[in-house]
Amino acid sequence: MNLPATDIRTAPAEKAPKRQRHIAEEFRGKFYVYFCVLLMIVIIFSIVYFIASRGLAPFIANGVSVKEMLFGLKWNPEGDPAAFGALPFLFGSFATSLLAAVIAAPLGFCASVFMTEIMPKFGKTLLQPAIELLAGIPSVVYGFVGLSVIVPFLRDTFPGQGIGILAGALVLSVMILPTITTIATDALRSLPSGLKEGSYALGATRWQTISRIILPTTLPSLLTGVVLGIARAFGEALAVQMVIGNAPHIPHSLFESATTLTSIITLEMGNTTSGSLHNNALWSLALILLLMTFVFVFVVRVLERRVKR
Amino acid sequence: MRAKTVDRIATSVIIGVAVLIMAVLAALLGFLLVRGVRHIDFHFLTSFPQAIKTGGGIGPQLFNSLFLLVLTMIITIPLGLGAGIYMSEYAKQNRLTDFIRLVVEVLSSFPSIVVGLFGLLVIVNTFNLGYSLLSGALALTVFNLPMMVRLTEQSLRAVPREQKEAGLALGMSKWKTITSVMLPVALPSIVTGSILAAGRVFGEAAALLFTAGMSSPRLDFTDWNPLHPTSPLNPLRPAETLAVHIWKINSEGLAPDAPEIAAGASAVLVIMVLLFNLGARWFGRVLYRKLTASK
Amino acid sequence: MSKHAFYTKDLSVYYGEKQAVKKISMEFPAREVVALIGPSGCGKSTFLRSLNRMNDLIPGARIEGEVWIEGRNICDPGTDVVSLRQRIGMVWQRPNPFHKSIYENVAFGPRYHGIRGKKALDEIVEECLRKTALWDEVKDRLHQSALALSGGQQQRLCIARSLAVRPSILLMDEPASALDPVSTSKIEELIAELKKEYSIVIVTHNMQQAARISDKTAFFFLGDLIEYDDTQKMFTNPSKKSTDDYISGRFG
Amino acid sequence: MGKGKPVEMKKSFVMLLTLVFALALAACGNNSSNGSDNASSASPSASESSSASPSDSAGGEKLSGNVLAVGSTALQPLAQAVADKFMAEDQYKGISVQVQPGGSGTGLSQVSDGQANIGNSDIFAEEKLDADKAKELVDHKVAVVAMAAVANKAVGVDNLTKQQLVDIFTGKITNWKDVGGADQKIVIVNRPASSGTRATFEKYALGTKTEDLQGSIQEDSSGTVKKLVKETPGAIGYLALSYLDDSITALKYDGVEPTADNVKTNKYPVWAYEHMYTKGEPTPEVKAFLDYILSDAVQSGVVVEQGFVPVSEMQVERDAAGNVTNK
Repeated sequence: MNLPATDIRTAPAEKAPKRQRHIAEEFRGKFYVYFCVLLMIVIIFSIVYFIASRGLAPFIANGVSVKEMLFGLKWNPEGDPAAFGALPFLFGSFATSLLAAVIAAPLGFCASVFMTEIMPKFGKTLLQPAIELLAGIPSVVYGFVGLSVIVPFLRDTFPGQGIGILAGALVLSVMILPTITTIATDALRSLPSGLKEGSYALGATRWQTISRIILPTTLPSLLTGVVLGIARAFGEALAVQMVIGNAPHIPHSLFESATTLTSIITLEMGNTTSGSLHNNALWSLALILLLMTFVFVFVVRVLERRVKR
Repeated sequence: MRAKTVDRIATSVIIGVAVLIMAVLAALLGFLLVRGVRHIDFHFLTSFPQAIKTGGGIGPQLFNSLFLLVLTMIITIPLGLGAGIYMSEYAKQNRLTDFIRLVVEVLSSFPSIVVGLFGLLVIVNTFNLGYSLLSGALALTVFNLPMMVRLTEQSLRAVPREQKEAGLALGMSKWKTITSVMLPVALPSIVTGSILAAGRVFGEAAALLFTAGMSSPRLDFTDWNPLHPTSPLNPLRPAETLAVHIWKINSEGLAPDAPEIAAGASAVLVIMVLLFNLGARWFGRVLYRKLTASK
Repeated sequence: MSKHAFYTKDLSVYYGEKQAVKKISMEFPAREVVALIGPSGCGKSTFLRSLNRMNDLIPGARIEGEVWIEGRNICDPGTDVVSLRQRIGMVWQRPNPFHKSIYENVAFGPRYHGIRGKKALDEIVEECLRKTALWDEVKDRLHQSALALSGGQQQRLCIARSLAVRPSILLMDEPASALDPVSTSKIEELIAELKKEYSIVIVTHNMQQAARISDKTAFFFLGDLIEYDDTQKMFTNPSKKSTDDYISGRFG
Repeated sequence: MGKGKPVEMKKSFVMLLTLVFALALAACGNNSSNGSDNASSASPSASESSSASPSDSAGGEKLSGNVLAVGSTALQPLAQAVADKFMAEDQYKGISVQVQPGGSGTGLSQVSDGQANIGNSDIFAEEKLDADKAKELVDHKVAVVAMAAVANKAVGVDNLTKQQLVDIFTGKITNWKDVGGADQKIVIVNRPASSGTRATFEKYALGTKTEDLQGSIQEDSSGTVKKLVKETPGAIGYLALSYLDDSITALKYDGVEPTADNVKTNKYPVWAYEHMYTKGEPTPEVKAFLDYILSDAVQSGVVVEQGFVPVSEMQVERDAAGNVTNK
């Protein structure tokens, strides 16, 4: 019988160059993907390097103490004597982002429970796209709406000028709602259905099932979403700057002007000359932001490890 | 009995929250669109902005936003695909891979302002690209890249293993199998995801303030030579995008109709994002159908 | 042609610490069908997949021993696995056509291996589709998506696809288990036809199928090759008790 | 396979190393070429400007090249408007002027580092830059901007003395009734401490530096300040004259109205120059632009339209230290 293996590609001589070809092809492909990955690593290292090179200058060259930067209450880099207390900004950043998470987290959980347990069809076709749309709205638009709607509303409803931590937190809570909801929904969807059915089979109500079975098992994932939300809120700049007031002090109430790390950077970066101490102090704040990113990523990792277990 | 009452209350609270979220979104969209849409007409979308007179448009800004998006995607997609392919197909289970995964994660959670400052320091000043579209696109690449990498990785991982094995079993190199067999399968979800990511690029402002700049040269829309400084296609010219323009006229607008322009521009931006969202879903579906089902 | 298409020598496969296939030596006669049977997890699929080193893809998998095909030991680190795989076709449990047109599914492989020219490709496509009895069913819609075909048609297309790169060996991993009875019988007819040209190794859970289509049968249990003999003997008079127990349905 | 793995790993490692090396090389190459770029032309986007005719512009030849002006957000609209007009003029067709906002500080550092041809600034370079860097820069005063204290319409006050302003901005007076207005808490809408506008206001209106008070608002942009003053009961802030309109009350300063005429005579002292700095003497195309902006047509045209006061009409002159001399 005529073996088909030899009727078209006959000569073994032909095989040699072909083999070269697929090896070369593979090598080119590998080279390319390694290049892409390496580029990412180069990017991240250069970001850390360049920001640190500016941000560390005040501590190294100008003798500003780290302690003052982290715990000082007074920010007056061009004053005499200059003061570099960034605690009010740290406070503002933490306060707004945590408060935003406190507002958004329960809403996000409820929305995801609604989408997975109560009305999955309606949730999937309407609520989920709606929430994803919230994520797509640009932050300047949020700032614009915050300044035009939330600030006047707060001003009329509560004592104070309307701007402040609460205004910032409200704007941010809408912005981070999608992050929290999406991750929570994914976690709830990926639950083995046997778990739920077992609970229902024992005669538990839906709420009992949700509160005793579903929420505890998905808690680490839910927290991951919250932490990612906080991270996003922490780094948001323009929307917050428009509604928070930007006074470099720790406010006495939620309705008093305050500042975040990001808003002080956007506010002052353009007004300072590069290389000046004031400018470098702002880079130090950027460095703090950068380090906080690492902290958030670390926390998320710890939480994810718990999910896997 | 009591458990049932609690259940009923909890259920209504949850439904209430869902309704609340829908209401917030509706109010938000309503507010933006009602205030903005009546300012949108052909003239508004195509004419140049006016510094102190009424009747300015957002033509160049709209063009800049779209062009910047295209530039960013041109840079991001090949790099993101490459790194995503590495993560899903070439990465071995070792510390290096863990480290790269960490890099992607950190890179994706950098605040946009930090990336903008980095862009100012390195791309604008050190590499001397100036405030330009290219600088802006490079800065946006920094955000978009990790998104693209994850997207590619997840989409490729979702490709059934048999597809890959089928390619390999035909005696193809791994690279060929990935690019010709697996990528087409993963394409619909990659496309959908990257259009959604593109919507986010469209609205980014903080990073662009420091990299793409806050003004445009007087563009000459009859000159399409990318080397001319006033040509719309010149990637080395400064460019104010729509999102940056909203920020600028909100803060510094001198024109008497600045609030209307801001409202109109916000509405345009939101409509664009909406289009991106719907477009992504639609396109992904069409692509999927085209690649799988019969015609 | 030698008597044996290929053979293994002391072939072991490990997943991490676990030894899934234990030092198996087997000879596969040319142009005959060998069925691998055994309970789930007995290592028969793993064994099959190591014959074209498809297990390389699974993280943590490791091969020891030798597999000799066409005078080469494919477990040798210097082996060009990619070229090797072209000589060995493979068919999976679930039909897995490429997300391309019917024509492209078949033409993709030969084109990659250097066959240009529409005419040559057209010929190969027709030839392969005819061999798998698919030609008459699809000749009018060659350029439509392969995913629109029925499951059984898809599986036959997958066989056609692997034939197109001119292998001498076909590995089949439960090729009919996901199909309806009619499609299954078509695949079985096809196998009977194909063994005139190819050496076929098939993993199956279906005893009757093994009895119907194979010339020789190997019984695997817990990673060991318990018995390997002519199918007729295996099913009528096995020499090992556990083989008898399994075939007669007493366990597994 | 067991033996195959280390080989593969080694290969990929070598590949990584090669890549690192290649990238490092590329980076070095880039740096050196950038350096030469800097030397040959002042502006990054002006790579073509080095080909501009060097000094024979007097011969009537057409100038060409790029001019990049970066800096003050307050000056940006004016500079942009003038640039648009400038480029529309026939004899300057070949010159492309780009104006970027970014803040006075950015403008000064970019012109000082040679990234921009012109640094726009609200304040004297001496106030921001190191003395030796400032010395290299040449000042071109292109306009005068005056600032007025503004208040929410409902406060019932339209005049404040210097002392009252100081007391308000240092937090000694916290209610409008103490300066003769309604019983309404004062809300300060200030500029950030680094702002040029604030520096001017403090220097010439208050005569003293102030610190940010608890509860005060800091906004960098005039639009936001105006919006907040307009909407917040009891708010006080300050704006350039161009932003004034009926929605807010412009406060008289010691009884003097903030008008262009009062600024020209220095009767109303809260004003400052808008500067365009160049590093050393300007190149011909930059000079053409600066001359254009100082021409009568522009000074009495766009400059006035945008609410600035023409430099030429100032009857006094003021130096960086604030000493005023009559012209």
